[in-house]
Amino acid sequence: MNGFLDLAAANLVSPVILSFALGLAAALGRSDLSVPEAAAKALSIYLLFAIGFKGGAAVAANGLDRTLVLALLGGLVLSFVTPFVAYALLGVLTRLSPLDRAAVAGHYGSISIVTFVAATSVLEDAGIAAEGYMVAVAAVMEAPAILSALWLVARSGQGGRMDAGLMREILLNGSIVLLVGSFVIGAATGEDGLAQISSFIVAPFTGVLCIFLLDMGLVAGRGLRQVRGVLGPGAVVFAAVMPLAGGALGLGSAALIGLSPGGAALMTTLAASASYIAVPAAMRVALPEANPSIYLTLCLGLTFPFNLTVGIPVYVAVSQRILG
Amino acid sequence: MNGFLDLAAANLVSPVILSFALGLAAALGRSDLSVPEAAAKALSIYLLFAIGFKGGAAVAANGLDRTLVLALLGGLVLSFVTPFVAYALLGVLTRLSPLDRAAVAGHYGSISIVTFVAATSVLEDAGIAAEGYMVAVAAVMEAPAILSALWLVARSGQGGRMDAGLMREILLNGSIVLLVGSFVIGAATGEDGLAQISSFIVAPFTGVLCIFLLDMGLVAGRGLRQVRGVLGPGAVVFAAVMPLAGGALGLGSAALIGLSPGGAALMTTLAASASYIAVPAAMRVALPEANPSIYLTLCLGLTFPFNLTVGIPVYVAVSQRILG
Amino acid sequence: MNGFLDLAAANLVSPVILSFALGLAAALGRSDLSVPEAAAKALSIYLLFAIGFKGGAAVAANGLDRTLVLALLGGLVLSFVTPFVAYALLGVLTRLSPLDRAAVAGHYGSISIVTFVAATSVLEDAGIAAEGYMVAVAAVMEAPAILSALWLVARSGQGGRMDAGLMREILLNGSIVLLVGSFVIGAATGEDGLAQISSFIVAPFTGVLCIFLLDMGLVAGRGLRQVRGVLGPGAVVFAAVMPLAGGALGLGSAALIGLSPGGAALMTTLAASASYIAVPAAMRVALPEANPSIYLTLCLGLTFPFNLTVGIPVYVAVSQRILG
Amino acid sequence: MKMHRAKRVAVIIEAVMQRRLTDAMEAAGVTGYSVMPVLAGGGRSGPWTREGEVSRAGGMVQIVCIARPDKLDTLLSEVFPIVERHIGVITVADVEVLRAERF
Amino acid sequence: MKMHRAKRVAVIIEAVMQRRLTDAMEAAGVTGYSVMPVLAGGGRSGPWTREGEVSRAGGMVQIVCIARPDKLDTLLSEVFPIVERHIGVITVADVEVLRAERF
Amino acid sequence: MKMHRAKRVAVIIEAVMQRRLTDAMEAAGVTGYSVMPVLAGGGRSGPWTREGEVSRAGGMVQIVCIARPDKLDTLLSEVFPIVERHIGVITVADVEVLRAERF
Ligand SMILES: Nc1ncnc2c1ncn2[C@@H]1O[C@H](COP(=O)(O)O)[C@@H](O)[C@H]1O
Ligand SMILES: Nc1ncnc2c1ncn2[C@@H]1O[C@H](COP(=O)(O)O)[C@@H](O)[C@H]1O
Ligand SMILES: Nc1ncnc2c1ncn2[C@@H]1O[C@H](COP(=O)(O)O)[C@@H](O)[C@H]1O
Ligand code: NA
Ligand code: NA
Ligand code: NA
Repeated sequence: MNGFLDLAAANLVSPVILSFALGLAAALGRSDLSVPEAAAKALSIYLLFAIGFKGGAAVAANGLDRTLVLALLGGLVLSFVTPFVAYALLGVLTRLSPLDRAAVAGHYGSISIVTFVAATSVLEDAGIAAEGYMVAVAAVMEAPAILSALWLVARSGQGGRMDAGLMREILLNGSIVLLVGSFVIGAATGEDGLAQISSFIVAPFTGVLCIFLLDMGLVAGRGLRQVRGVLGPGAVVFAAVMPLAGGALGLGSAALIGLSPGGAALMTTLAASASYIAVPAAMRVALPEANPSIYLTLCLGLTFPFNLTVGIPVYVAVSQRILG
Repeated sequence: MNGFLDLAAANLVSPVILSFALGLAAALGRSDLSVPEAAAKALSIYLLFAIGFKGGAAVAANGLDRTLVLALLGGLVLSFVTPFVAYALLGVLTRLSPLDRAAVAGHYGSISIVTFVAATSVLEDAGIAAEGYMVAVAAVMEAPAILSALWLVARSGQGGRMDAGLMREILLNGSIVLLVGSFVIGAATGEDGLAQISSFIVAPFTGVLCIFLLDMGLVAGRGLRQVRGVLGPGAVVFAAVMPLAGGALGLGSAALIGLSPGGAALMTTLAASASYIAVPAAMRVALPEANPSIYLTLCLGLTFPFNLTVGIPVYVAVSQRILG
Repeated sequence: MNGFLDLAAANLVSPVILSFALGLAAALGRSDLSVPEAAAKALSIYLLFAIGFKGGAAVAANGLDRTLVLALLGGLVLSFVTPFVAYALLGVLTRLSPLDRAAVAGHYGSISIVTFVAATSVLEDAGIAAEGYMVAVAAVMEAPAILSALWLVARSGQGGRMDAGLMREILLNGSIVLLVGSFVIGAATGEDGLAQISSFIVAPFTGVLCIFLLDMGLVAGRGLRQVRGVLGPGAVVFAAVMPLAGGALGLGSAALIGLSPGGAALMTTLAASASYIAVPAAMRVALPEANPSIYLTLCLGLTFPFNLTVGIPVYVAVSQRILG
Repeated sequence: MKMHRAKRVAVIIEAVMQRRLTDAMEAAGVTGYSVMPVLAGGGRSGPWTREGEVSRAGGMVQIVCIARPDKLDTLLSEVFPIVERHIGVITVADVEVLRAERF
Repeated sequence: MKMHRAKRVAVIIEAVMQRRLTDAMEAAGVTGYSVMPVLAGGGRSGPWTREGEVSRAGGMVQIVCIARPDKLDTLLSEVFPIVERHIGVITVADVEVLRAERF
Repeated sequence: MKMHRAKRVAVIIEAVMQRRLTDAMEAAGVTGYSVMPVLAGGGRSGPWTREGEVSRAGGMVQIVCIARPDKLDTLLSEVFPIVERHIGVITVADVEVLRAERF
């Protein structure tokens, strides 16, 4: 318990989390502070490239764990399965239409890479090691949940749009390609490669993350200003309960697979997090009738801050306790 | 005197100043060199975040000086008072309308954060310490001058627009929020926080400043190409005399407050500098009939380069001489 | 030979080249991965500033080699002459119109600064020294080839547009001004200046180059997707033969001038490379009837990747062998 | 396809006035508006460009509103007082729209 | 100068649908189209802005196509099914063009 | 509100020609013009996009000029020679403006 409180406290007063809080506060106070769209996209390219590369270089350094294939498979299954849990939970807690429930469910099956990155920072600061290939697991978990969501919609009688074009868009969306690509580059160039670019992707990483989270705070705060019109209390409860449910599934899988405590914390975080970059874009194409305000506010306005502040320390502490 | 010449020489051949000169020359020569707007905004976010954070971390490290409150108050008063000096001086030196004089006066009461940052660099290179909270003083000085300008306009019989909305816009404008916010984050996370992100906000700082000043040079040079049509000789004289007058007020206040020589140099610089980011935007809303070419050319085209090249070394040397 | 294979292998599995390959693959696979235009421009400003500054600082450190003037003159002549070789070769290998041949020829006489930067990295990794002023030679080589191209067009009876305005645009285009300007700043501030900003322009350089090459790969891949409609097999052969021909001229000049093996490798690379930033813009103004798809696809889609992967190791190895 | 007559009101105005203008449009009861960037321009007060600018002052945006013809007068009388004291250009054009019920 | 009548079709639509819409326009046989950015907007589903956004969801673009009047019907019938299920506004205006042979 | 007839001339042209075109407009005596970005497009010479581009070649901008109807001919005859040899589209539309004295 002490370990958890220390972790939680250290996390809450870290520059990273406070930068997010600053963005949130600025947006809620209606300051005109804003990060240009091009800069926000550039920051996200940096983060994806850096995290992918470091994961690959770690794999090159430590060799391939025999659990790698299991972890990838586990991630795949989690991403497929979690939407069903979310869909059922939404049925209990809210009065959303089946279509909106399915759309939201797809987001929670998929992952938020920034939440993953934040968890990685927390582990590093606490000196807890984790499998480098977890970033590949993250990439694998992005897309399958979308298919589950569309299946849920089809079952409920409404047809979503899904064709070969959309399928390719989903599988080859920029963040998956960049994450996997830089992972492969990191694995191929190994320690030598890392040495060449570590003063770009390692040293300033946490600082860049602060600015990115400042921006996420601004965007999340803007969404939250409209929350009252959009979400009922049940949905708000869902935004905090669902990560715990998803996290529990993630932790269970991690234990079965045999991940290290650090790796398990990351798997838990991935399962607990909800997408707000790749999945919303796919949903606008596939399910245009679903209300985007609902899933964006839930994922980015509520679950993302929840995970960042409360969730990650819990996932790390519990993983340590159970598997440590 | 020697000290001053050394400082001035070191300042003039620093990469930072030469980058500004390069931008100026490129714009005056009508090169198509340009920095994208999104990149310029991203750079300014970086600089504000870095300077705020470092100020806060310094306060956390050194404890709160008992002069902090006095310095904040002093900044407030300076920002309120300086516009009256500027307004009177403009009345003597130029034939500008009362409206344009008031608008210009508001800019000189407020501050230029980049000038402040450049002064900080000069102090650092010269190994002169300064109070970390001076960045909070900078934040406090941004807005009050706008109110003085509006009061001057009202007195001269023309009505500016000022309502609750504009007041909130001014007080919560992006640069104030970011500066104060990152100052608080730096103060809250202290040396630990700084250690986490110093290879982002400390190590590359001077280099980033070079690129930003390159851009400022380009923008200033563009403005200067139109100076002949806009400003008479009296206004040009004002652009060099007013910073000295403002700086004298700043230095006097610093002496009264009891700041260190480094802190006094910064206070002098703040009082001597003129806003060209936050105040122009507020003036366009509040005083749309005032001619923006006048205040932009004065502040960015003339006073900014003056302070950067001649002003800062003078302010540092004189502060050292008088208070050192 | 061994030296070459080692170099080539080290080059091919470097993060820099693999990032380019990732971009290329993503574009060819029609992923939506993209770098915002503003970010791409900001990266190119960074690279030009850094490479120029470092070159200037090197000159300040090592003193002016007596070969400097010869090298600048050599670059000038190469840039003027190479278009004629390219024009003749295109006449043999393709059925392009004289206008298109002249336009393409202008690109190959000029230079690609990113190719130059990549060659610099390879030299650094291999521990081979080179003259710092080669970056000034690069700047000198940008523009003359455009005049040769226009002369070729005029000779073939079609009139290009060339007036004082365009001439100034070409000579003062952003990349020349930034390269020369930062070279001068580096030379003026020397080791002191470099020390102030080296954690911005030296340490993260290779990492930034990776992201820039990712973007170049994306842009090149987009162009390549249209190659079949635009270029015949003769043009494709040209894209690989011309750099070797240009490179041979460059190497010969370097030997005559008496450059070090490293400097000779850079001179060879410059002569072998083809412009795809400055020259296309000038050609659109001067020769609007020439087909831009042809020269962009040749320079960026084919010759650039050729030089990056095969060319540079060859140029370095051959320069070492002949002059080492 | 069945088309309906509508008005396209386009206001080029200083960026700092954007929110005030869209508030006025909403007050006039329009169903929507879109904001487009303006990169550069020239007029009686000389040329300008957004390149390298950090301040919001000195840039302009274009705000486009498609409205039913009968709403035009209300719209203009809400919008005009805001544009009046500021740099800006208002144009109104006839257009046809699908799905008239949306406007 | 000799001018010719043409139609200016402007579609404001979600950015994620851009490629599908321009594909449909090409299928309708237009000679070209241009895509312009939209920074922000407001409508029945509330206000939005691109500021600080990373995701392509939630932004809009404007796609403008100048077409010969006799191509308008084909164009609209190709384009409408795509806009129908999505957030978006289609307007058609009369314009005059030089060089009619280009459209 | 009192409206006046005017012409909206919109030229989509290669970005490298921007200054030459606005110079020509000024030479024709217009009171102002605005430059808007174009992100992407397609035409007889294939599709293009600004994404990731560093070079100014290969992008386009839209230049919009609101002018009094009687200035149209001068304007077009100044502008046409510049557009003629280049990729570009000129459209002219009827609009109404407030504050006619400004044009
Ligand atoms: N006739 C016009 N057509 C298009 N845009 C204009 C026109 N007049 C003014 N503008 C825009 O409004 C800005 C300010 O105009 P002005 O107040 O005349 O300096 C210009 O820089 C242009 O961006
Ligand atoms: N009447 C309108 N005029 C201009 N743009 C509109 C209009 N209605 C909607 N839009 C644009 O379409 C978006 C979505 O509209 P809506 O579906 O009504 O929320 C808005 O945010 C605007 O960007
Ligand atoms: N009919 C059109 N409507 C709108 N934009 C067009 C049209 N034709 C051409 N364009 C624009 O002009 C560019 C060049 O056209 P083109 O010369 O036909 O390849 C295209 O990529 C579009 O951006
Ligand atoms: Na998840
Ligand atoms: Na001041
Ligand atoms: Na060359």
